[in-house]
Amino acid sequence: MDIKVTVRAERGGTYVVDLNGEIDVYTSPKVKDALGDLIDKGHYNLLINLEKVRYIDSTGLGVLIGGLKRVREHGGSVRLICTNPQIRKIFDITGLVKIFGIYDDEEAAMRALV
Amino acid sequence: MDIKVTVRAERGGTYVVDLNGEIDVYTSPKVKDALGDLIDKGHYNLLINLEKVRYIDSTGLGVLIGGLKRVREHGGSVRLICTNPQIRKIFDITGLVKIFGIYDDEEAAMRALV
Amino acid sequence: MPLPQPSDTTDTVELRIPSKAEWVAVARLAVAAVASRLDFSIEDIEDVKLAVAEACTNCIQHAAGSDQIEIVCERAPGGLTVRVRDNGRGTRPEAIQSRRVEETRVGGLGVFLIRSLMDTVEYDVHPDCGTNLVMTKKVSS
Amino acid sequence: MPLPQPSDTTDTVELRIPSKAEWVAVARLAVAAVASRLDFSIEDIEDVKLAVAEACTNCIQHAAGSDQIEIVCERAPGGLTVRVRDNGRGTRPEAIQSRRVEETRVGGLGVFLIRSLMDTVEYDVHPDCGTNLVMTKKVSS
Ligand SMILES: Nc1ncnc2c1ncn2[C@@H]1O[C@H](COP(=O)(O)OP(=O)(O)O)[C@@H](O)[C@H]1O
Ligand SMILES: Nc1ncnc2c1ncn2[C@@H]1O[C@H](COP(=O)(O)OP(=O)(O)O)[C@@H](O)[C@H]1O
Repeated sequence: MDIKVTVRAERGGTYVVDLNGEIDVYTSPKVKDALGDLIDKGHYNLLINLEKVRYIDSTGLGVLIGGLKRVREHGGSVRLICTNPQIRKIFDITGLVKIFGIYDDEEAAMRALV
Repeated sequence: MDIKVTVRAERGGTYVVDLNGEIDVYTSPKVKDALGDLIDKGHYNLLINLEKVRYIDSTGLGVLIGGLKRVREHGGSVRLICTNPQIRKIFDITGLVKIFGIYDDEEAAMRALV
Repeated sequence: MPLPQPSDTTDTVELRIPSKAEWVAVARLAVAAVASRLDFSIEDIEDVKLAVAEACTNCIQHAAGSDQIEIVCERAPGGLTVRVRDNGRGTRPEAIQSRRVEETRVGGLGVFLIRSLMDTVEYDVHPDCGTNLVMTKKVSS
Repeated sequence: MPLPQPSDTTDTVELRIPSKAEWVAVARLAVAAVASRLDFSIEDIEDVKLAVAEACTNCIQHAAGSDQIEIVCERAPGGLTVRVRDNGRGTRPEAIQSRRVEETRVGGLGVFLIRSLMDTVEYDVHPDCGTNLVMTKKVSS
């Protein structure tokens, strides 16, 4: 019922944010803060790993959209790794699949040029 | 929230009952029926595998005790495989650890002579 | 033989949580447990879970003055009815509407998701006694 | 600044299930979710879960005429209070007692487990309005 957030620097100035748990109205502020910190520090190429996210609601989607809007102002990008079919379905239904790059694993996401 | 019961014959006339799921007031009749069937058919050496049981309540314990009482009337035995610490704790608290043979894996349970 | 009482035919599970973000997880897990007793598929359970969570989140974020959310699950013929009700000030019926999906902005997806994931969705809005949402999901066969 | 209301300090989660075996799982999962919000360890959550399930099972098996079980969880200082109440015919206070643990027979372990797993346990028995169990569990530090 909680969310664990881990951040690590990767090659090419990309920062990977590993999320583990459930993102809802209670836990999403923690994710929002982590993304906000990175962006405040000038990191605009983010790769958010949702592989270990078992649940996401519209508040969580809002945090991802908010992050995307901020990095785009600096020519950055938010790429997502998402394999859970239920969560992919939410990105499909909401059309967010069209505004995020969604990948099956970290390698594919790193290969995709910004 | 449900229980899956699988029965297989092993060497030495032992029958192994693999349980997978949760044993409570709703699901325990299914376990009771499976044990009853075996005993009705004259199989009195039972090995009940609780490794994949995530939860057991007093109704479930009652079914195991009931099975033990019936096979004992025929000189049989009920051995349990149980590795989940929470479930072992229940057997400890209730003193049932003293009336069942409780083992860490199937091999140890099979080795233990009746 | 006595006639079956209404309570024998209509099983109802009622839950009340404080109108606070931290308790939404309790609501969605309880409703998921109800749905799995009613033989919903894993995918359908996830749908109901998210719809209920979105409804609770809206009560918390928009129902001014609400301190409690009531969630009532009822076995319906071939499925499940869930009512989510707050005791806040309510809103205008026209306000219950998500943004267009094409628009990229934060927020405005909750009601859209509820309507996408459930089979029927009805809002009953009362300025005096809060918002009452009734939604149903059919067990897919 | 307005004074905090009682509902701000005492968070209460209320659940009502039909008095039937199939709904006990909903109660234990909901209470487990409440307990995990209150920072209980996994082991303590399992304890609370089992105690609540045993209490519900007793309502179903022994509370004659009960059709509903009410489970109320309240954040208590340093822990959790859970009330489990049926609306059955109730019993004599002396009847609320498990068998001796040494005795090998089916049944008679529920109340014993509740007393072993929780920190305080109080039964309030009313022949007219059912059995009311109040139990608490402290968060181990
Ligand atoms: N329980 C409620 N009480 C008051 N207003 C509500 C309630 N539920 C939904 N609404 C209204 O419906 C609108 C759309 O909700 P939603 O699609 O979830 O987007 P968001 O919550 O991000 O605004 C809300 O902005 C709000 O005005
Ligand atoms: N909610 C209840 N209503 C009526 N009687 C109860 C209730 N809870 C417990 N009891 C009484 O307490 C006794 C002991 O319960 P328990 O230890 O769980 O063993 P068992 O349920 O197997 O008899 C029951 O046999 C019953 O007489």
